[in-house]
Amino acid sequence: MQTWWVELLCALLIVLVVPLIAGYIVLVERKVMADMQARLGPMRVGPHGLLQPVADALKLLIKEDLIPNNADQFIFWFAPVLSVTAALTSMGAVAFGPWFQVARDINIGLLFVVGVSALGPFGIVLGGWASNNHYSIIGALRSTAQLISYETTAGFALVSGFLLAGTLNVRAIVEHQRTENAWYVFLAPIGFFTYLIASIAETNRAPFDLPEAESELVAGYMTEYSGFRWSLYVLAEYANMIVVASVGTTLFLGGWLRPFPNVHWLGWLDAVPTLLLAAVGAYCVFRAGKQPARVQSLFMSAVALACFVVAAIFGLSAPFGHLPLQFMHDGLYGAFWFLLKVSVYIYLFMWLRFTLPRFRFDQLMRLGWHILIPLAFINVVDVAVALALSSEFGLNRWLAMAVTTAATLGAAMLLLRWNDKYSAAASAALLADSSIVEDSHAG
Amino acid sequence: MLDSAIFYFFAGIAVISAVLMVTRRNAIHSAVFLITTLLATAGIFLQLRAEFLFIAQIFLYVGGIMVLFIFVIMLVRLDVPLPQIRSGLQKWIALFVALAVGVEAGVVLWQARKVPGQGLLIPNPAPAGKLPPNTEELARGLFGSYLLPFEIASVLLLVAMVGAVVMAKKRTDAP
Amino acid sequence: MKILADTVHENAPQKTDTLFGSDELVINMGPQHPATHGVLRVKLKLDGERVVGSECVIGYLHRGVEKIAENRTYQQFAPYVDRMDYVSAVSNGLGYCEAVEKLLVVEAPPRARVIRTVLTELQRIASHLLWLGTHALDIGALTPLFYCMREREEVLKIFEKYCGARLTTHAFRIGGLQYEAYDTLEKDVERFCKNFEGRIQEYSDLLTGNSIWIGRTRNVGLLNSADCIALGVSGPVLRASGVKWDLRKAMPYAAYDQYKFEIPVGTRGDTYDRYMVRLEEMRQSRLICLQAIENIPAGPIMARVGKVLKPPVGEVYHAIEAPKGILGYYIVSDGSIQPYRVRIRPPSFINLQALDKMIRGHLVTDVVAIIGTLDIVLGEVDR
Amino acid sequence: MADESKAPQSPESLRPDVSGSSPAPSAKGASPSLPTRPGASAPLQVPLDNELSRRYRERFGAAILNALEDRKQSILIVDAAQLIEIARYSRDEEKFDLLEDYTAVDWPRREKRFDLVAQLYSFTHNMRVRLKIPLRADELPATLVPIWPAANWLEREIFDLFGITFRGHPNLKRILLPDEWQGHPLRKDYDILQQDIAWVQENLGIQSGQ
Repeated sequence: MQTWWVELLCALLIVLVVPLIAGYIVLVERKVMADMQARLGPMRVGPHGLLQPVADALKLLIKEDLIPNNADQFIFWFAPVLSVTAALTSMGAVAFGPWFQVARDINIGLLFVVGVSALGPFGIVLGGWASNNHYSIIGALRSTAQLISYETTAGFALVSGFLLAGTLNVRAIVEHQRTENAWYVFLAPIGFFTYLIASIAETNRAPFDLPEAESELVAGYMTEYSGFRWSLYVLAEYANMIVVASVGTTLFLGGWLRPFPNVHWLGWLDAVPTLLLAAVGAYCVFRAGKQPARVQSLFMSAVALACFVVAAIFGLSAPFGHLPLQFMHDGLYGAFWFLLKVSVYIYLFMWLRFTLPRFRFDQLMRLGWHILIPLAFINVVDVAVALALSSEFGLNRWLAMAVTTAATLGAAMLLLRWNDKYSAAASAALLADSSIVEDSHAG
Repeated sequence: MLDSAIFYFFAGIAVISAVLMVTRRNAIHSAVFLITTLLATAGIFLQLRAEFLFIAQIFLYVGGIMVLFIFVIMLVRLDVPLPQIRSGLQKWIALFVALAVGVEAGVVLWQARKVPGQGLLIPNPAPAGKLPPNTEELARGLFGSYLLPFEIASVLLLVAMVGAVVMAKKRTDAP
Repeated sequence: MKILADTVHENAPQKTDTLFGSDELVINMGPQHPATHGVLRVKLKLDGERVVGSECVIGYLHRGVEKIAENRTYQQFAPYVDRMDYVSAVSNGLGYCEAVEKLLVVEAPPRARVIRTVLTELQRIASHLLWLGTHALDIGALTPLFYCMREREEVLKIFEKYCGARLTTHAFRIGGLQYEAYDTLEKDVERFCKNFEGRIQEYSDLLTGNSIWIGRTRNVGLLNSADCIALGVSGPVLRASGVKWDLRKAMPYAAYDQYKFEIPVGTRGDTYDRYMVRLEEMRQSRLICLQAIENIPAGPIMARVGKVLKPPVGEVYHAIEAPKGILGYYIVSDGSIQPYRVRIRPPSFINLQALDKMIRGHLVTDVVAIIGTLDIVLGEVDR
Repeated sequence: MADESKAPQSPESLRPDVSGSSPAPSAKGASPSLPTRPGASAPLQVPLDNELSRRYRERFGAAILNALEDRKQSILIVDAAQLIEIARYSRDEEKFDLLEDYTAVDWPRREKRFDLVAQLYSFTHNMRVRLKIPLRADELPATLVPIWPAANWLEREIFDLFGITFRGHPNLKRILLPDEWQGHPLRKDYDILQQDIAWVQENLGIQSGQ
């Protein structure tokens, strides 16, 4: 009898937990941004602002829900819903740990994730169109153009990963990386690099956040949205970020594999989860004493307790490696490593956002079409050639990879130089230099 | 039991949104309903374990063609219902065609009734059995035995794309 | 792309000649727009994303300062001057006080002149810091804003200790200074200048070599030196186009002739050069401050001007190098205690006139960067 | 609110020998002669006679109505008719390539009511000169935009605040005040009080509290 209720339970878990996680990612982002900008970030709600997401969610729920007057009511409601469903359903095929996957062993695996998240641009376009205001329409058109051009890059970067894995099934990919005992990021570095950039552009994150660039288009397609509708869009963006990060982790960073899974003398790495959580718990206890208000110290000690409990679970499941708990052992440890890698990936998103200025739209398009897509093509060829070399001629796989990666880098250099020449000519033509002295009237 | 429930759920959505699509006055609304129909059919594919078809449907139809539809509707602003050119004849032609199609459908259904085992009104849902993982089969077929037609088709698409670019370029450069 | 026009039904079915017919679209930027640094409204004529023409609508902050001047005594008018370019109130005050001193044919004592120079250079640093923070924010870099504000806070603290106010300081008086330098002024300025060198390095690490920053600013808002002079543009915008001209060197005032400092000059006159020029100007101002506080001459801080100022009949034009450009005062005296006419040459107003020339052919996102690089303050544009 | 503004004083600026055009300076409370101040040695306004003024006089003759030096700043008082030629000459031959400022001063008592004041600066000589152009109230000066494009907005401001219309200006309309504004504020006879009462009446429909 199919245990369909397990999948249903997992799906329900995702729909409930992801908004919470998205809220806390927002908090972490604000804290990291504050830290990079020599300030503190949210400190008021809960100790060190830990309850800030709850406050944000509450505010968004009770905020007035404005609908612009001659907006298209139906589409105005439908667009954010479409965005969120696309983001959450594409999480279905993501495997957070060896046994936690909603669509268990779906044979197209990662393609399901990428395919369903292709619905994202619809939510944005329709949202921009329905709010019937200049800025949001321009923002919507821009973001769709951006998403479409970077989906191709991301697609081809993934193809190079799939070539290495030979299958689309998530579990098989990770298993293959274990038997290979090499993460694909080392085998196809350019693939990972292009995927990284494309994933940033695909989730509209800075430095590609043109559509809702505050300075010119006010808030892009989200201008007319307020209250809960607006939070749906933000939830979709952060869910997309998690999806994109998990696809990258599964395919290139070895999913739920412990770093160096087969190296025995690095066995102590297994203990890292317990130690890390215990350390966090200890730190919370230490801070609890220092909290000004009683309720804050209570909350802080509650957080510490939670950390210790989870650390205990990890600790307990390790020694009894045999059957009944083995299943839980793999699941928990796998989930831990997977989530660690995803959070490092997301930290990189945040890091870029606070240090880099924003691309201009034509630069973004030029980067996408003139550099990244050709690079992704060449990379697919490069991986294919390497595979052919290593399987047909028995060349050592690593050597083959190294040679072809070098070739791709050479091609990338050529591309960059050609693009600079092209863009310099384009911008020169852009500014027909009419000196002021002749045409006397100005402005 | 669950399978037919899911099947009827998706089929219902597909039919309803198809009808809605045709009857909407606003082009964007009908585009959205077209998307829902396509998604519903994709759901049916998935229910039949034809995963690759499910993803192809979503990627190509919804992700590709429908985005094009929406762009064209938004840029050329077909969404504003243009006052149709009224002509008396149009109503009659429509009526006649509707009748013809109705009759033809009736005849087909009547024939089908006689075939044994085909309960007309409640056709049993498609077999939900395990299809072999069809991505590999599809790939082998596509790149194995039918490689040549596949390549020709891709060249055709390339030509079409280049043509579109040239036309667009020519138009924007025109003074 | 032709966007939803309200009056579609009358002229429907209108002839759309091409599928992507590019009709001109007029977009309104401002007056309350995050990137217009105040209440500036720019009507942009767009062809698709490209700017075809523009028209600035200003006057939202017009308070009629010049009319008020005709009903105030010379001393009463001094605080109004701070409210014009409220970002660099100290240099406005310096310009006005020196203009009236010229009218009175009176010279401020050396000690007053040196302290005035130190405070004006600190104000220049503070004004450039605010410019850099908001300019980088417009182009998308979130972090420099907070670094700049941290340094600007230090400068405002020094102003607060000296004259009690941070923004509209009214720090100087006609004839010299009202307040004696507080005892730790030299130490504060020295401490600020000491760690400011490292801080400027922090900004340039973040931006100068950043390829996206260069991509967004190189060849954006080009204005060559001929256009600059023709349009009367002055200050860092003029120097970035290659004209080596700074009023502090050409016609020294206050105590600038006593100190050695360089005038940074750009080559192409694009946004990147203006960024480099202003960054270098901050370094030079820091050097001036260091040289000045080495020995602030002793002596009186106020020239012998009576309580009631009745300048002899006549007129005078005195201009100083404010952070935004040449800030000039043309004062006509009719011998009474109230000026007959006070005309203020506003650098932001005249620099803003070059905006239309600079943004033609650019994209909307560049318009924001170009308004930022002009470093205009609407209080001064509208007066 | 400022104390009731005195009747706008309009003592006529002492102009020793403006040729024929200005009526006798009206008597003014303070003694017309310069108040002697300790240390004020030389009188401040002296006729200017250096090679700059000579070149201008020899080139334009009567059009140069007067040449003065006030507080060591050279002033040329010029006839409005020849404004364009003098301006072009200043920019091309005399190298005054920067129009630093262009404004006006209102002398209601004088027959030539307005004084257009242009501050010119020369980069090459690092020198300033001030052109003053007396205008009658109804006289329309030619625009300086073809010579110095900087004059575009400056002339619009003069038109906005003084009401002087410039012939040939490409886009002469109000720049600081709203387009439908009545009157020109910087004129001496522009009564702020009356304007305030009218505006409050019209827009807020209440009695202005002045």
